[in-house]
Amino acid sequence: MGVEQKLGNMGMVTTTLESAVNWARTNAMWPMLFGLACCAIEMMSAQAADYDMSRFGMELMRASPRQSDLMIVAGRVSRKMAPVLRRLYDQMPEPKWVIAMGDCASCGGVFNNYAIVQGVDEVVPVDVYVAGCPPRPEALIHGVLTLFEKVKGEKFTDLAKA
Amino acid sequence: MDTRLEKIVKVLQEKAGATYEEFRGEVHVFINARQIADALTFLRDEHQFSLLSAMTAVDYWPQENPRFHVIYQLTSLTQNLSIQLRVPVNGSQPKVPTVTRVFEAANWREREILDMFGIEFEGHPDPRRILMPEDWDGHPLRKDYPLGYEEPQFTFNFEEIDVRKPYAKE
Amino acid sequence: MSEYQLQEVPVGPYKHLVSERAISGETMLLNMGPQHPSTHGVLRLLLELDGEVIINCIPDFGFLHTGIEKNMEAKTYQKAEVMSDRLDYMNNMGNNLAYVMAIEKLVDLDVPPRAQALRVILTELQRIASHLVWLGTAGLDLAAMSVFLYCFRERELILDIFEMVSGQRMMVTYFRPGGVWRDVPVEFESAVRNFIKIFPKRIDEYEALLTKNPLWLDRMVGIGKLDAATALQHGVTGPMLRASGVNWDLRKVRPYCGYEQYDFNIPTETKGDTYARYIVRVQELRESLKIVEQALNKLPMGPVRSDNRKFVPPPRSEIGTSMESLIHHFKLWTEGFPAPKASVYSAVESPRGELGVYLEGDGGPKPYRVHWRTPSFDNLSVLSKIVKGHLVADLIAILASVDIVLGDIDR
Amino acid sequence: MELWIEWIIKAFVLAFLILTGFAYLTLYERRALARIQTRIGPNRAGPQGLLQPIADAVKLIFKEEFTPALADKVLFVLAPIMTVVPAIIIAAVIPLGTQFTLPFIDHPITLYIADINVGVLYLAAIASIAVYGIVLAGWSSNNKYAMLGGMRSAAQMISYELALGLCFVIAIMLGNSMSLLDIVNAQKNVWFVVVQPVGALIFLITTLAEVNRAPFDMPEAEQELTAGYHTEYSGMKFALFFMAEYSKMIVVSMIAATLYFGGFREFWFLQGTILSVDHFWWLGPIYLFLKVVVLLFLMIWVRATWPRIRYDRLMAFGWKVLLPLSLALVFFTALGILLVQQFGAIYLWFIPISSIAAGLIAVLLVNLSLRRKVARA
Repeated sequence: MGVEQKLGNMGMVTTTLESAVNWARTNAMWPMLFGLACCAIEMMSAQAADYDMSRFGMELMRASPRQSDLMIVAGRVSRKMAPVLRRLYDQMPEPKWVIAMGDCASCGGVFNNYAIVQGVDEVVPVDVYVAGCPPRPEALIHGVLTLFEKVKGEKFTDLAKA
Repeated sequence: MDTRLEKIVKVLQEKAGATYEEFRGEVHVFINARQIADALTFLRDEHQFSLLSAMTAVDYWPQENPRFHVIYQLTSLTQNLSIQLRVPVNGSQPKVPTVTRVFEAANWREREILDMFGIEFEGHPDPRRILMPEDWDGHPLRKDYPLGYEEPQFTFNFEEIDVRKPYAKE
Repeated sequence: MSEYQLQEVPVGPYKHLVSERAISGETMLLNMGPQHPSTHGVLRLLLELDGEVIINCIPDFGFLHTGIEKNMEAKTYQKAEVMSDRLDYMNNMGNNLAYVMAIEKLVDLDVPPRAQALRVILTELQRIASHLVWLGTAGLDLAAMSVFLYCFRERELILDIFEMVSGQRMMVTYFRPGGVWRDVPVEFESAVRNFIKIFPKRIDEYEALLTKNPLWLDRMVGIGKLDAATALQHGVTGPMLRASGVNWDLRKVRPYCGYEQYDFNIPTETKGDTYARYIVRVQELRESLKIVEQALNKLPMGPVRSDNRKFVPPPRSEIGTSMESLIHHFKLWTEGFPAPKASVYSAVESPRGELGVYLEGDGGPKPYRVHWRTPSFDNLSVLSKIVKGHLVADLIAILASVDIVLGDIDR
Repeated sequence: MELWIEWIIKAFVLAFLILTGFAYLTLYERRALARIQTRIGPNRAGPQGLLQPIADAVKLIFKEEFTPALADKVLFVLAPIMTVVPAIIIAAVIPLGTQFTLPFIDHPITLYIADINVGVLYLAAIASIAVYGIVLAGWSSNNKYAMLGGMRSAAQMISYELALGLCFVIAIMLGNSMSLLDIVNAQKNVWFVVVQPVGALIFLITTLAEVNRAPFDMPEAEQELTAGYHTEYSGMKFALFFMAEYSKMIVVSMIAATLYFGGFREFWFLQGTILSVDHFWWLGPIYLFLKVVVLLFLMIWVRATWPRIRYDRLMAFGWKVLLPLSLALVFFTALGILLVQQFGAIYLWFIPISSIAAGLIAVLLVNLSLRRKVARA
C-alpha cells in the first residue's frame, strides 16, 4: 500500500487529503491492457472514437501490471487462465480495483461447464460487475463511473486495515 | 456420388477393405486404424487431397466396440472434392497410429483429440495436452465426462449457493 | 549488491522442443504471454532467443478453452446456436451461418432467396468488420496507433447495422435454421447504402497511411514467408493461404447462399509474406463491399424463413388463428426438432479461412457431436515454422498477419 | 553574494518550468493524439482536463512502491533518478532570452543559468548520461523484457549519438562558437534551418531516437517488450521515468529550436519592429515557447502516424544513412563557409543547395534499396 497506510486517522487533515487523493484516483485510473475474449473487443471499442474512455483519463492502458490500477476482466476466465489472472492481480500494486466485465466474468454467463470459472470473483475480489454479453461500451463506461463513485467513498483507515 | 470419388472409394475398398456410407452427397469411408496413414498418403499423393480440413473424433459411449470414431476430413483443391475417412477405435486403451508424417496439420489436431478424448496417437512427436492444463483429470469431450454444471444463483437460493461458492478474499 | 540472477522459465515439459543450448542456459527462454499486449488475447508463446533472434517458438494455448463443443451437445439445436457466436468473436454472423448451414444440410431444409441474400450481405459486412479489427490491431502492434482508431470508427457503422437487424452489436444469433430471425427493418437499406458510400474513401485513407509507408513496408516485406506447400501441409486456409498463391476460397469454389450470383474477385498474392497477407486482406475489404452492394441491389422480396413448420417456428400472427401452428411453436421451443442419425460437414469461408462444422445427430433434438473446424487453429500451427530466424519485433508483425482469434483456437 | 541568489532563483524557476512543462506536455500529447484520432481526450479532471496531470501525479504518489525480490535494490532505486536528473540539468545552458535589468537595484539578469563557452559540448555530454539510467533500470529489474529494453536503448543511443553530434558540429560551424548564446545571436538574420535544412531534419530525427520517441521507441516498445525497461517499476519511480521522457522531449525541442530555429530570436520578418526581442526582453521566452510547442507537436504527430521501425533497421538507418549523410553535410557546410569567406556572402546558398542534393540522393538510395527489397521478397 502507498503512503496512506502509514497515516492512520488524523481527523480533518486526512479527510481533505482523502477526498483529494480519491479525486486523483478516479481521474487517473489506468487500466491494464488485458483482454480475454469477446468483451475485450467491446473494451477496445470503448477506447475508440465513438465512446472514448480517454475522457476519463483512461486511455493510458498499461501493458505492465505494475503500473496499472484497474483490471478489467473482459471475457470468460477458463480454469487454465485463473491462476494467471490471480498472479496478474497480485502483481498490481495497491490500491487496485477489478471490474468484472460481462456475464462470463461476473457469473460464468452462458458457459456453465467444466472449463469456465463461474464468476471471476472466485479468483480475485471484484468491485463492480458489468452485465451484458458483451456489455455495450456505454455499459462499461457506466461500470467505470460506478467504480469511481465507490472509490470516492473510500477511507484511508479502511485501506490501512485491509 | 461423384464419379471421381467412386474410383477412389473403389481403390480403398480393394486395398484396405474399407466400407463407405453416403449422406447428402458426403462420402464417409470407414477404414481400419492400421491402414489410415497409408490411405491418407495414397489420397494425398495420387489424388491431390492436399488439405486435411478437419480432424476430430466422436464418442459413442456406452457402446464399447468401437467406442470412438476418429474422423479425417480431406479436401482436394485441384479437383474440388471432399472425402471423409472414419476410423473406428476400441473403447479400452484407444490407440491410432499418428498421421503427422502425412499431414503436419494433424499434429495439433491429434493433440487436441488426445486431450479431449484420450485417444492415443502412436508415434506422435509431441504428445502433450493442448487445451486443458497439464494436470487436468479426464478427457472432457468423452460422453461419460460430466458437463460440470453449476447451479446458477438466484435471489431465492442466495444463501444456499453462497455457502458453497468460493470467493476470493483480499 | 545482491547476486544477480534471472528467473528461469521451467523447461520441464518443453524439454524435447527447445534446443540443447536453452537447457544449458546459453540461449534465453522468454515467456511471451498469456498477458502480453500483442498476442491478441491469451496466447502464450515460449520463445527461445539468441539475443533477439528467435530460435524456437512454442505456442501454448487453451487459456480461453470454453468447452463450447461439449456445451452445445447439452442444448437443443436452436439453443446451441447461441454458443456459436462466442467462438470466433470477430465473426459472429459467419459462425451462425456455418452452424445453421450445417443444420440445414443435416435436416434438409430450404432457405428462401431473401434470407440467402440477407445472409450474404450480413456475413460480408461481418467480414469487413473482422478485417477492420485485424487491420486496426495489426497497426497497433506495429505502433501505427491511429489506424486502430480509424478502423474502429468504421466498425461502429457495421455494428450499428447489426444492432438494427438483431438487437445486439456482437452476439447476434440472427441467422436461424431455415432463414433469418426476422426481416430487416426499413432503415436497413439506407444504413447499408450509407456505409457503401462512405467506406471506399476510408479504405483509401488506411492505404494512404500504410500501404506505401516505407516503415510499414520495412516491417512487413519479406517477413514470415510461407510457401504454398507448407501452408497446405499445415491446413492453413483463408487469406493466409491466398497470400501464398493458392486461389482457394469456398465462396467461389463451392458457392453457398447464392454467392455464385455475385461478381467478385478472390485477391491472391504470390509472395506469402506478411505484406502479401496485408494486401490480400485490404483488397478483400473492397471485394466484400462489392458483394454487399450487389446483394443489396438484387435483394429480393419475399419471406425470410422457410415455411417448413417442422423446423421453423410459425410467425406470430398464425399462432392466434391456427391450432397446428400453436402446437408446432410449442413443440419447437420446448423440445426442439429431431435431426436424423447421421453426420454432415459443412464449411463456409470465414475471414480467417475455412470455418467448418461437423454436426452429428442421433435422432433426438440435441446434437450428438458438434466439432468446429476453426481456421485460426491451423493457421497458428504454422507460426513456429515461419518465425524461426526472425527477430522478436518480426514475431509481432507475423502474429498480427496471421490474424488469430483465441476464441476461435481454444473453443 | 547577489550572484548565487540569482542563480538559485533562476535554477528553481527553470526546474519548475520544465516540471510543469512535462506535466502539461502529457496532457498536450494526449489531447493532440486524441484530436488526430478523432477522439476528445481527457476532459473530465478540471476545466478541459487541465487538472489531469495533477490527478496523475497525485495518484502515482499514493501508489504502492514496489521492488521485485530479486532486483538489485540500490540500482533499482538509482536508475530512475539517473534518468531524470540529466533531463533537467541539461536545460541549464539553453538561453531563454536576452537579459533585463532589475528595477531599483540596477542589476542585470540574464535569461539563462550559464553561458559556458563550450555549451554545446555540455549538451552532448549530459544528453548521453541519461542512457545509463535506462540501461541500469533494465538490468537491475531482473526481468527479461526490461533487460532487452535496456540493451536496445544502449545500442540505439550509441548509433544515434554520432549523427546527433555531427549536427551539433554543423551548428557550431555556422555559429562560429560553441556557446549557445552566440549561436542564437548568429541566427539573428537567417535561421540555420534555412542554411542547413537537411542538418535540421537529421537533428530532429536523431532527437526522436535520443528521447526514445516513436517511431524509435525501441526500449519501451509496448507491443514487443510489454513496457520495456520500466516493466517492473510502479508508483513514483515509474513517474520519474515518465518525467524523464517528457522533460527530455521538452529539452531537446528547446535545443533544436536554439540550434536551428533561431532560439529566442524573433522571426526574421519581425526584425527591427516593435515585436523584436531587442525591443522587449520578455518576448524571447515567448518566441522560444512557440517554437518548442510546434516542435513538440511534430513529435506527437509522428507518433500518431508512423509505425515503429524495427530494431536492427533503426541501427542500420543510423549507421548507414544518417552518419554518412551528416558527415557529408559537415563537409558541405565547411566548404560553404570557406567559399563565403573567399568570395562573398552570396555563396552561402551553396550550403542549402548542396545539402538538399545530398539529402535527396540519400532518400533516393534508401528508396531504391527498399524497392529492391520489396522486389526481391
